[in-house]
Amino acid sequence: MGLFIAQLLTGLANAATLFLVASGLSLIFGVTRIVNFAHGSFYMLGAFAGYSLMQVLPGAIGFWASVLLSGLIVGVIGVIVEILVLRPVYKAPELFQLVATFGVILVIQDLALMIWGAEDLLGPRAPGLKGVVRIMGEPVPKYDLALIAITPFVLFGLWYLITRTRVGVLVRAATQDREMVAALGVNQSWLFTGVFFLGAALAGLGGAIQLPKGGADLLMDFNILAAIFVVVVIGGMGSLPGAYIAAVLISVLNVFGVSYLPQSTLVLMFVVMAVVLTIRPYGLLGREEVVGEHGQVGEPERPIKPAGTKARLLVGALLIALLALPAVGSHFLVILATDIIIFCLFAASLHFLLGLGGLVSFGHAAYFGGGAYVAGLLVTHAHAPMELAFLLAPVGAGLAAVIVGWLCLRLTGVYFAMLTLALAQLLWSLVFQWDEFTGGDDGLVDIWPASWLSESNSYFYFTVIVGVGGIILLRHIAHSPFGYALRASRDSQRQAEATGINTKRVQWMAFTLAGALAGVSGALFVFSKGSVFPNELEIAKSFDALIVVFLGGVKTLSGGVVGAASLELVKDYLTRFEYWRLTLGLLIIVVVILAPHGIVGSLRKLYDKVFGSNDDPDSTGLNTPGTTQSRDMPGGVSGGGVS
Amino acid sequence: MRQWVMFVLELTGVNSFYGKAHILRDLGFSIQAGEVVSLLGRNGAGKTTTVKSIMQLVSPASGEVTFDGQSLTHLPTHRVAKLGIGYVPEERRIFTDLTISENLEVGRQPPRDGVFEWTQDIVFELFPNLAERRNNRGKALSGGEQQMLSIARTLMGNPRLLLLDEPSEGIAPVIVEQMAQTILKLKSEGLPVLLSEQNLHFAKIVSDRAIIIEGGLKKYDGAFAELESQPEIRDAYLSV
Amino acid sequence: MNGEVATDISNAVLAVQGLSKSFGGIHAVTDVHFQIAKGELLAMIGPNGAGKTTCFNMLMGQLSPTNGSVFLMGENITGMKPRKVWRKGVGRTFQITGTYQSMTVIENIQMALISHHRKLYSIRPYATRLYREEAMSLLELVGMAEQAERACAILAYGDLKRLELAIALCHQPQLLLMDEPTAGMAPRERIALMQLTADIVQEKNLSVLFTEHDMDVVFAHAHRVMVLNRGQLIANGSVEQIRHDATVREVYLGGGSVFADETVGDVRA
Amino acid sequence: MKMKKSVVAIVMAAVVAVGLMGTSQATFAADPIKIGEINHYKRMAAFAGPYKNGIELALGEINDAGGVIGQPLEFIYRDDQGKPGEAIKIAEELVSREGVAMLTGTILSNVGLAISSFAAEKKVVYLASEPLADGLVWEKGNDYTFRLRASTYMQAAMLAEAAAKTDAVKYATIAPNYAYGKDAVAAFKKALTALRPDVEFVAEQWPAVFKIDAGAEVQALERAKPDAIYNVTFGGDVAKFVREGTTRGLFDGRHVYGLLTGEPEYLEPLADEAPEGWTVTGYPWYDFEEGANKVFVDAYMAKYDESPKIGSLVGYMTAQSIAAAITRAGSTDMEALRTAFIGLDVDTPIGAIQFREQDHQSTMGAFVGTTTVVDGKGVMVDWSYKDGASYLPSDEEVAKLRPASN
Repeated sequence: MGLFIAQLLTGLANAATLFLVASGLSLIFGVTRIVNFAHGSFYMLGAFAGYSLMQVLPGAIGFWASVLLSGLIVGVIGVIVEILVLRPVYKAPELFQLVATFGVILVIQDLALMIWGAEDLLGPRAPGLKGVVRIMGEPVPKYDLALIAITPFVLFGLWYLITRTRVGVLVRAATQDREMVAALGVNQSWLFTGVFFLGAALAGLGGAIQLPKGGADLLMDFNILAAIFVVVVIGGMGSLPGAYIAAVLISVLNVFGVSYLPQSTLVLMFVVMAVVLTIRPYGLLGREEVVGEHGQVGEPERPIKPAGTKARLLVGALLIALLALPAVGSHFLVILATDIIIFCLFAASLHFLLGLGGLVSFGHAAYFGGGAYVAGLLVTHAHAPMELAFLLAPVGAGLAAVIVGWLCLRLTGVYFAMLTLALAQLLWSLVFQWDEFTGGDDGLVDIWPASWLSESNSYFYFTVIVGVGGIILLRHIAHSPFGYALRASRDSQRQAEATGINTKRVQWMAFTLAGALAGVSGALFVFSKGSVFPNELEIAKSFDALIVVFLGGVKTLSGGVVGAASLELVKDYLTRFEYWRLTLGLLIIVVVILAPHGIVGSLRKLYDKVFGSNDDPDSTGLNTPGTTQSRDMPGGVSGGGVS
Repeated sequence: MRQWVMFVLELTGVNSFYGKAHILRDLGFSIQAGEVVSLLGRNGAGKTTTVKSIMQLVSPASGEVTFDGQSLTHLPTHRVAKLGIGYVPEERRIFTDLTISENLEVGRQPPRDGVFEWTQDIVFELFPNLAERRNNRGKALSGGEQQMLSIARTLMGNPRLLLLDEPSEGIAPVIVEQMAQTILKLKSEGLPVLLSEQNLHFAKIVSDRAIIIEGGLKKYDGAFAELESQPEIRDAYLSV
Repeated sequence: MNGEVATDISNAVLAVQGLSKSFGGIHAVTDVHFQIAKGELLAMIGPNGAGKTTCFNMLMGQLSPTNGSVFLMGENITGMKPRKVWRKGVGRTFQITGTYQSMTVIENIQMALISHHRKLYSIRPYATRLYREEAMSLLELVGMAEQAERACAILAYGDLKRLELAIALCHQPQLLLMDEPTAGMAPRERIALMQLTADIVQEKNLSVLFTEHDMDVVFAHAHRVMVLNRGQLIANGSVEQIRHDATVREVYLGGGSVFADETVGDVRA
Repeated sequence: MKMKKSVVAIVMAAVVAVGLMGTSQATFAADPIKIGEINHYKRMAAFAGPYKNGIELALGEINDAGGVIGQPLEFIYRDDQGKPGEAIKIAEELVSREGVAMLTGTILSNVGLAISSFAAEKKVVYLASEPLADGLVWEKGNDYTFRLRASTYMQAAMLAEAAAKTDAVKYATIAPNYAYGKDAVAAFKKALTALRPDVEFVAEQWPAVFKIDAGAEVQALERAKPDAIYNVTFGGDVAKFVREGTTRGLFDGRHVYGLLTGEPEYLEPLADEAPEGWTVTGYPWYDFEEGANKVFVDAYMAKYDESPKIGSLVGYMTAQSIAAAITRAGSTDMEALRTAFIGLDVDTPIGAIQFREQDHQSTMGAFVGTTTVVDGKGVMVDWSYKDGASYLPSDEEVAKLRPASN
């Protein structure tokens, strides 16, 4: 019994940090609709700032002052990020901002390395709270009790702010319809900035307050990211009490998991999430989201046309250039081109889902890595020949996509995105920890191609045929009745259903197809590298694909491919430099600001500007109600809200 | 009792675009104190764009909008609202997750010199059926009630001028009649109103003057009564 | 309840019996009965929140009724999914247009035709070459042939409404459900759209059920009018009967000052 | 608004440009022998930095002495972001574009395994400097891969030897839940039960790497009431574990064995909270009073004005080993180089080591000692150097573990 209570208390204490950071994320998402990938970075900065302050400020007062100051400092950093990076892109298509926040992650990683160095910093202990209290004979650290006591006050304070004050009313109103709030005389941009300050400050506070239980290191940002996404989704997006309950639930279950299922670490959290979302798709306290066309808000995509003669010639010329590469280019250029084509196919498969289907998957790496692992496992355990493994890889990845798609497509918008992320993480943690079968972190090695492909040049040709073939296949499908049905389901699910289209089935099939093709790219990958490791299933890999699709241009068919090729080339160049993450991060932010329609989209706009376009300039279509989706969802996409 | 100091809204040579589409072409008119003016025209004629151009929700490419002598052009929308221009959008756009009281709170602005100061109680007097549901969420309201709430919310900002964009759209005739009474009441107390409308019957009841636009160009600006004597204009642009 | 004779359901294009829907404890629609005959233009009017949209959604399958049944040509379609109802021969237009913004005008029609011809899962390019002639003739029907290749996103509002009408006609429906077809339109456009609808109804011998707030439109075009208030059918009769019904005037029409005070017969001529 | 946007963009572009300029590469002497060094310079900067310093120290000495076979030796350092796939790509580039003589590097075992597989496929010599996975030279060993550092098995066996001398019977283990942790626990169990068949393992805790829930882990270990604890956690995890364990009294009256815990990389961040009385493997650079070890430490501190880590020593020995192999081969011919590594003897700060013929594992050993806190810093005392050769399985066993080399 004593142990039970002690474990419960440990769980509650662990929930404190998780809640602080997650509530900030939830708040920012609720109001600005921005999925702030950089939230983990704010948390990390809070820890580093707190550490430095605690070196200077002595005693108990100094300690707590440092915690508060860290929150303040990180809040101010959040404000700077909001003003410099996000404000210029608020008008960009929905979710484009998340690319900018990814740039922020890279910048902060390198800045933190420059300022605080590479070594892990062990957090100072809280003065006056170093010891333990015996509760029913079990030792409970005093600091744990302090954390348990503080959190409800923070929760209450936030709840009061949001539900009982004028600022809170304005924030909630802005969550729903920013423009209307402005039209009623409220300076909503400062309201946003304020919310960003508060959200970032909470993350910073979370970072500082965990110092006595941990420390500050450069891996903190990504380490907490999945956990806080899970908390926010389980609690219900935008719900603060929900975030608290979810943080407690996850933390307490985790503590018991550690004792009774010691190998369950990592997996448990995602299993809890899957269970909760199966029963309550919008989280414990979340409300059903108004169906919004994510990724497609703003200017609608232009009608697509079969490629013209010029475009065909251009693609043909590119293909010939590719095929001639081994003859004229260096060996390394061939290797680089192989990598780029593989990544392009991966990005194109996500683009198919995201651009044409409006289905934003945050966990697309699951199928890339999935395909690679299916092939790798077949070779390793069944000694399958390369050809068979290669054929079965997309089948395996497609099967995974069938299951994940079925679970996720019951949700829409950001809930859909978050659930794809969580399920991808579940797959990752399985692969990572089930090492008897998957090799765990040591991965699967010696997965080399069959002898007829073992030469880099022949493998390159193989990659060109399969990779470019896959991309062309996706393009053809985009022009097929099925591709049209997919776009119709995205443009107006209501109309599509009312004209006999089973939109869920269409989306499910698209999800499966995209998964299978990602699996093909994964298979190409594994045989080109000869090995596969769990990091090919990681969040960062999924983010890579997301970023290139957005950077390339969601609303253009070639966006994914162009984005992927550009980023791979830039990365190949930049990674030779010491602070390449800083540079790449800034580069991403610059592109996001200057080309809010993605590279292809913005180039096309520029082209139109210079050479004119076919659109009827006298059209008055946009002047009227109902022509845009805005009446469906005033002020962009609504959902959850802050409560 | 309620009193409004005299303000004048003036548009001169306004050109507005939506993307590449040229919506308003050299549009100019003014609204005097105490006047209710109807802005009439076909769908797509530019009525909503006119209202949005005043609010700076659409930024005019050229021309000027002034209010009480101050230029509104390129001001942020919230500053326009702060100057005392109350905007009721055509989609009503109430905050459905907030209660009626909270909706009104969002609209509340500090008192303004020489302008009647609205409070929730006074607003509820004007719209009694909102009063009884003040703690209900906006999503529970019917379309007519939402329209009322949208107007009430704007009044909470103590406006010096009211912009109503198609308030009768999609509302039962009996409610439209009630709304006409409300507008007439506000008018009798001196609040100037610019009303963008498709419903001629309704516009005729509440307004003195009509401005007709077509393809973003002003085609008529004069008393409603005189419109009757100019059937060619009425039939060409309004056609009832 | 009204003058309608409760005939055999199989004779009516649409027969609705005892339709009810409650959300939580709130009765949105209570015990509604009506029928639509072939070639009939039936208007459903009533204050906001009277249950018109709920009714519509139950007919089309977006909502399943708490009680009651819906028969289409004698077949019970209660609770069928929208896409099944559509395949049975019901077309629908929306109050807020639901066109495919990323496609051209003609592709919007082709999409519906692809669905009608059950080619949805074909992955052979190019969709845009399928059923072009059929689509073109529909566009001609609604007078939009010249705009066939324009992007749907830049259409004027009235044209969008016409496009939606053409989409709804793709599968040669028996019945058309139109939810506030003229909402947001100027008076002249309203008349034109309803005139177009009336002509098509006559030519194809269709039946139409529509909701509408513009009494000018209702009184000019409806063959018969139903009035819904607080979820209940309070009147069902000819235009003249409805116009002078005291209850309807009280709950809905009011003093009649905001619509034309007599039926404008000549508009339809 | 438009203007503001572009101003922000221009400022950022300028910063980008400056960032690129500031990092442009220096020029090198003509005709050096190039070695491709792949590591996780960003992801594991705290480990990779001292390691690189160690290499540079050795290179300075080698080149000052005239290089190898008459040519200067040069390392090309590349960051793989900790991703095996990226490491393979870089390996390809180093071999094909830079024309490196051989490959070396990596800390993480998985990246090491990936490069090792690549090395066998493309017939390039790879010296795995730091990765510890046993599989690297055994189950997944190949002709082209050699490993310098004492493997997980060797170090675990050293601790097991110490543990076997106590009367503790009930053991609990805590290790990160991935391949390295599992290897380390399995090796310890195997070695210890071989010496003491009577011990039993009463609890196994598997925290996720770098995501330890220390309070819960301590409670779970306490629940099992073990006589002794074997710890494999490292980095930030071990710091959190030590702090929670000390606070909650987990270590009171128990033997604790910590794999790598005595390495400066892990001990230094703990400062005065370093655990006391743990038996650990590590690197007591502060205690050397004479000999090659002392010379190395002094040279290192003179050059970098900071104390060496175990990584510094490994880096130094890596460069030494490669120089020795090239000298022995007399050329940079790949096959000659590979043959030169087999049975290669290298003289290093910690004594002579040999790259064994049977499994390509070097006989580099480890320092085993007891932790304590001196002047607010964690240090090892009562340490001794254990020669790696004594902690490897018998040749027959190795032959069984290592599949027939291709």
